[in-house]
Amino acid sequence: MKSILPILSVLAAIVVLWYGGAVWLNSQWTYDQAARAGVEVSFSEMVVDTLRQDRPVLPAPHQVAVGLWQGVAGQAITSKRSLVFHAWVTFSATMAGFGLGTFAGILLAIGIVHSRAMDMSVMPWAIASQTIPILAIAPMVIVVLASLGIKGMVPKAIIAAYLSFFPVLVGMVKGLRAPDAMQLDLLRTYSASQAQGFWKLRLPASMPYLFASLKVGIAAALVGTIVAELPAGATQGLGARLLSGSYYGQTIQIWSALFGAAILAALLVLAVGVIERITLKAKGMAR
Amino acid sequence: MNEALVAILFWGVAWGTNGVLANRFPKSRLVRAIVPALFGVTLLVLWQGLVRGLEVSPVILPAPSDIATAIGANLPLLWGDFAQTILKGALAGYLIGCGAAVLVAIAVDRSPFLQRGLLPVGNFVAALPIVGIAPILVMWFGFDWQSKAAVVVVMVFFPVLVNMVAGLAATDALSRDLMATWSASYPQALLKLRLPAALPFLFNGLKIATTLALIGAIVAEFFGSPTRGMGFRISTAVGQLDLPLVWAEITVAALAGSGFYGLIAMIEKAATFWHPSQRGH
Amino acid sequence: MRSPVIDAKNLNLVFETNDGPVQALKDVTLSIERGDFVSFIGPSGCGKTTFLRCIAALEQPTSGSLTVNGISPDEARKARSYGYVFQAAGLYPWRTIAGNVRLPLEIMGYTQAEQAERVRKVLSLVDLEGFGKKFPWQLSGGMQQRASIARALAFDADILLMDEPFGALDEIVRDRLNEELLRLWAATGKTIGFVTHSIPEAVYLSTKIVVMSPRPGRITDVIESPLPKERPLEIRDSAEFLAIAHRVREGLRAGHAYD
Amino acid sequence: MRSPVIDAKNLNLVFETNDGPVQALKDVTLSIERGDFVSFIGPSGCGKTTFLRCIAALEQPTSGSLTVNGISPDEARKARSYGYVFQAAGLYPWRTIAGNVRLPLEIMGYTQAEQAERVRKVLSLVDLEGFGKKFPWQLSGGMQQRASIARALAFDADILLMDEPFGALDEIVRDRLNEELLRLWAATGKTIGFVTHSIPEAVYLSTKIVVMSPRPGRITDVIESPLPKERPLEIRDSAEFLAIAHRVREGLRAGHAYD
Amino acid sequence: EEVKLQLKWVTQAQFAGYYVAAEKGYFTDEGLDVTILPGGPDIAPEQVIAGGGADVIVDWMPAALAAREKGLGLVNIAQPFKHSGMMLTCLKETGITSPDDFKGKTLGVWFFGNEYPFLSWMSKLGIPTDGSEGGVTVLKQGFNVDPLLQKQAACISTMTYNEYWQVIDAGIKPEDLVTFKYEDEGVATLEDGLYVMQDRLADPAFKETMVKFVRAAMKGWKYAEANPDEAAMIVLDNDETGAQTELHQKRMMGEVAKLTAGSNGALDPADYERTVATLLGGGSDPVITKEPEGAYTLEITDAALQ
Ligand SMILES: Nc1ncnc2c1ncn2[C@@H]1O[C@H](COP(=O)(O)OP(=O)(O)OP(=O)(O)O)[C@@H](O)[C@H]1O
Ligand SMILES: Nc1ncnc2c1ncn2[C@@H]1O[C@H](COP(=O)(O)OP(=O)(O)OP(=O)(O)O)[C@@H](O)[C@H]1O
Ligand SMILES: Cc1ncc(C[n+]2csc(CCO)c2C)c(N)n1
Ligand SMILES: [Mg+2]
Ligand SMILES: [Mg+2]
Repeated sequence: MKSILPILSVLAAIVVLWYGGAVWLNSQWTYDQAARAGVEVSFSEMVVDTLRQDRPVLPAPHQVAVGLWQGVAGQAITSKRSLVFHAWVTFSATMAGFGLGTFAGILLAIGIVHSRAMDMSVMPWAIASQTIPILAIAPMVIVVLASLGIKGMVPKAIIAAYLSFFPVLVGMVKGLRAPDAMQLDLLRTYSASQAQGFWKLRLPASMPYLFASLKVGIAAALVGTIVAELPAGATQGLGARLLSGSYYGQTIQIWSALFGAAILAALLVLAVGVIERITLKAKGMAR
Repeated sequence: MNEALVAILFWGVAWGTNGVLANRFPKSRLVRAIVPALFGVTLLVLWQGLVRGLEVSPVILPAPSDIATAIGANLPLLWGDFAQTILKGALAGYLIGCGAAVLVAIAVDRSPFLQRGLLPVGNFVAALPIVGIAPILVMWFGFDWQSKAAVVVVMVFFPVLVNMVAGLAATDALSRDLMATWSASYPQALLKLRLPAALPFLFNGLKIATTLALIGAIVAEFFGSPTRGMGFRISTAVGQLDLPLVWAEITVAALAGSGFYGLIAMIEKAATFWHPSQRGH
Repeated sequence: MRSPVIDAKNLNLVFETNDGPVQALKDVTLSIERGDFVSFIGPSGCGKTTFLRCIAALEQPTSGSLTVNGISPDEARKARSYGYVFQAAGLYPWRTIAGNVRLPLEIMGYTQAEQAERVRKVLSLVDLEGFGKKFPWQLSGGMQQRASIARALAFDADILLMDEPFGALDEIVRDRLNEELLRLWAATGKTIGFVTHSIPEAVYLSTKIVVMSPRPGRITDVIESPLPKERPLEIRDSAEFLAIAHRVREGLRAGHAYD
Repeated sequence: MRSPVIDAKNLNLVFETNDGPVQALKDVTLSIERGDFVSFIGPSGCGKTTFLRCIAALEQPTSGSLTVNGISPDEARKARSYGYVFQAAGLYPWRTIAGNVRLPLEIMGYTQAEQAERVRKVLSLVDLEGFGKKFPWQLSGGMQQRASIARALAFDADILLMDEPFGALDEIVRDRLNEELLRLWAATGKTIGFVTHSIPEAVYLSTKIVVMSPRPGRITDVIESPLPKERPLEIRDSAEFLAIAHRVREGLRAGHAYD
Repeated sequence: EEVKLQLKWVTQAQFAGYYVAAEKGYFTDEGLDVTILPGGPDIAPEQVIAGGGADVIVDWMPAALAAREKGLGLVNIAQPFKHSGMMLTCLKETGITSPDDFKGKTLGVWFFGNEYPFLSWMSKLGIPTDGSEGGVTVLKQGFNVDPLLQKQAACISTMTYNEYWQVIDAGIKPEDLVTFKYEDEGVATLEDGLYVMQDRLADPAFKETMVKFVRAAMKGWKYAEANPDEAAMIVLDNDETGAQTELHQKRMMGEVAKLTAGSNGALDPADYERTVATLLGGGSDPVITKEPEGAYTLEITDAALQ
């Protein structure tokens, strides 16, 4: 609750800056138009005009808010014009990809921590895999998968998984290695098996790291889904909305979709945070 | 079909060899280099074998040998694209973005008000997908590398910020109590306790940021660019069905990214030698 | 008339934990004069650490009053009145041993030359001459603890607070450091608060011994030592010494009476 | 003829550090019989912890031979021969105190009922009855250390290795735990390796006292105690006791002779 | 019989004929079950058909011929678009009145396989595009017309039926613009044809399917030409992004109708020759290096339109 006031002040500051930016960036167009029409505009006319252009360089906050509102509440949520509908499409693929990516990331991390051969060979290549611009090859991946008969949500989920497994992998490797020497030595004196060491020491010790990376991972999965939605024939999902806004230079639509995506991301991260708090509390790790 | 079988056989043998090497000589430097290399070679052999064996069309997925040929034939082109995208766009954006993030992190750490206000909002902004931001920034900063750098700044800023803030908060109670008993001033505590203690976290962020910087710079070129750059080349070459050139660019990107990551990891090793994770288990 | 350096009246401190409050200090009233050497002794969990932390303004009492040099603990802290040796060594892992000992000197603005000189002196005091360039994790537990003592002695604090500083040291080193500490105390007139579990150590060092007992943490006995300021190690065999030790032991035993 | 449980011959251990090798153990030769209670005493940094870690197969000697029960330390470890109390408590922060004590029992496959029973018993042994449900960070340093002792006593290890287990405890609790430990030892016939800095404690508890000296870490004296197995606390005032204590003190002092 | 059609771009009136044929049941009347796959900026239809993801694609001839030279056997089976709709649109205030004024200016060009006609034109004009002296600066133009509105480029590529109107909608009057149609400059190349893989044409059954497909598609196109508003609404119904607007699609349909008007679906070999000549004539950097062979067939349309 203490955070409300600071957040509001920061938001207020952003909105003020934003309005300023909108006036500044959009004024060029206003003046150009006036010049073409051969009329003079006063400063106040200019300000008013910059805040209600159809294709502003930077839409004003209220324009985006209206766009969002119409996208969310202005239609039936099953309508193709509803942002809720598109967000749902994106959300389901995100969750599928996130599940897949988290599973793969944790599995690989377990392998890396327990097998020296995997540690040495997989990690450098996992890093290299992330330097491949997925956005560049996403269209090809979709084409290849489509030629194998895989379509619909699955290719999107695979690309989302590709982006989300890495943060989970890195975090889990760090987390599973977080126990200090003494904690490990203790188990050695009990001659605990690897499995026991995993369940009773490494896994609980990795919890804070796991959740930190799950938060990154779920956001990455969302980005992956949106990226995958661009070339998927630009039909449904927030990514398709973004892109189709782009084709027609409809900045307000772009920004509404953008904020829709960001709100979805924030909600997802928040959800992970809630699960984190519950889990850590049960484990006595939250003070 | 034959090639595919040979490749799979090779995979099995290499996996076994790696297992033996890694467990027999875990400390040897040579083994530390050989094992990942062998793994990589295996991947390539598998790829080559499957593409050739299953007769995958080169417009879908070229074989590594085709890609190597394309790299050899296009060295000056690849270098030009590399300079445009990585040396100008990615590097400039990385330096500005990481520098700004560290400074803001210190400001945020200093002021609980900012910390409570800026971080949630910052997290929200960080969640804005790059594909949405890139066209806007191209619109604002023009077609050349400046807009790519701007995209990179946006992309690397928040991961570094979040890690740095976590790092600045990561000092243990005892260490902070010590500073309190000496009544150290804020800059003193910052310089002598919080910054060193934050380094492991900061490097975490810096490493993540390397891959993000590359992706950001390349992807931003999809949304408008001069007629050079890795992202430009990739999208143009896909349109021309010159897939070997596409993969040549991707190879360069992966090499540059791994090199960049490795460089930061090396600096990390030198700067945080004292941290348990660097001392090995 | 000497005014008390540390003056606690009806101090209470309650920790709120998830399964109810824990009263760590209850009605603690104690006054310590300038130049006193006060030992705190008591079963584990009786609040010794907590009380020391209150003095150094690291913990905020729930109620009661506490002044240091007539001002609040926090003001005294800002005036750099404290040298504190914690129960754990708490060395910074990115600094060498010498770097750790130098740290408070850097913060308090000593000159380079003086820093070097003081570091050399205190490291030799705690028998760590050759180890200045090592990192903390390369030292045994006891060596780390000695480094942290050196760090607290390196600068000239009015009040020295030491939380079981010699717990991890053997008897010989301990005897030596006890003597050194007494010499230092005599030479500088510092006020020292000292937590220990060793009855002979408490009696040998202190002008005042505070016996505490747990659940809730409170003071059960305060013994003013009649021993002279000049104390050879042999004093530990004197009848007076044994009498005080006996009284401390009885006080401690009483604190354990609950079981 | 009894065969030695622990048999070390010419053991050497060198740590490689960034500024050169550190010889932590040099030519250590020692044999410990079944049922012995061996104390290790010596200045900090002399290799006590390192030697205990070698016995428990946590550290690999650079040269020399070491057998436990006639087999290698690692095989003995796999046979679950060790209970180890570390110098620091090392409790798992996500487990309650009871959960921490239960940990080895879970790993060794005790039944639920037996787990509960044993946890109850050892917690009361170390005086932590009411604290089973608390988390480690809610306890004082000494209480944590007692919990870690309880954890090592909860299961039936042949060999108990204890690294300064009572360092953070006051004398009363310490005396009590000393007595308890002797009783346990007498009842179970365990072999115990025990690091301490307290000469009286070493003499009171042990059948064999090993005095070590540092730089490089080596054994300077091994004292077989003539004291009877049955030892009331009063034995500490006997002439025999004081004679041994004197010999240990002299050995320690010699170890410090370098300075 | 299932047929998958991969479009070159997103769902819009540019492809009205196919949507109308589907909506009006012309495909089902022929016994076909047609799936229309929308495209996008990152979709290379050539790649999709090579991967087996489509049976027939809509493509521009320069891109199709270039792919053919790369070894991908694409064959034109029908050409619903008679005319080219591509042009360069410039701001009058930049002082450009003829192609001679391009030198030293910045021009926006679409890549991703759409750059070939532009490159041919420039080489015909003798204007270098590599940034050298006396040449033009080429920008890879993104998705929209912003570079022109924000004066980052003097001219941008537009289609008569799409981007040009976005410039107008943005508030710039036609008299403030100068346009250069590729057709008027004599460098027009064929757009939006139907292409299939050569090896599949060997199969009579597939041929038969394509005959039915082209027949139904052309029926759709002619209906769309005759009823542009209804066709636009059908397109709108099929737009799953929900981003298209009625105004824009109706107007687009009107413009597209002008381009399809002269065609009954059959490729005019003269148009083909002109396209090939333009592409071959590309000076130092020709789009294709040799005269293609077997790049089109009239068999399908002959059978479909008899
Ligand atoms: N942060 C905390 N939260 C909750 N309870 C605490 C906290 N710190 C200390 N306590 C409780 O306060 C009491 C006093 O603790 P304190 O650390 O002062 O004991 P101590 O006398 O120093 O013991 P020891 O000799 O073992 O160090 C204990 O019961 C402990 O459990
Ligand atoms: N990991 C390590 N790396 C380098 N040197 C080490 C390491 N561990 C211990 N040493 C060195 O080995 C020597 C013996 O250390 P050890 O911990 O065995 O001493 P100790 O007798 O247990 O001392 P204390 O009583 O202080 O615990 C010391 O000089 C120490 O600096
Ligand atoms: C990246 C990109 N490529 C092409 C176009 C232009 N465009 C719009 S419709 C159309 C016709 C396709 O048959 C073309 C070429 C664009 N706007 N963005
Ligand atoms: Mg304490
Ligand atoms: Mg030790």
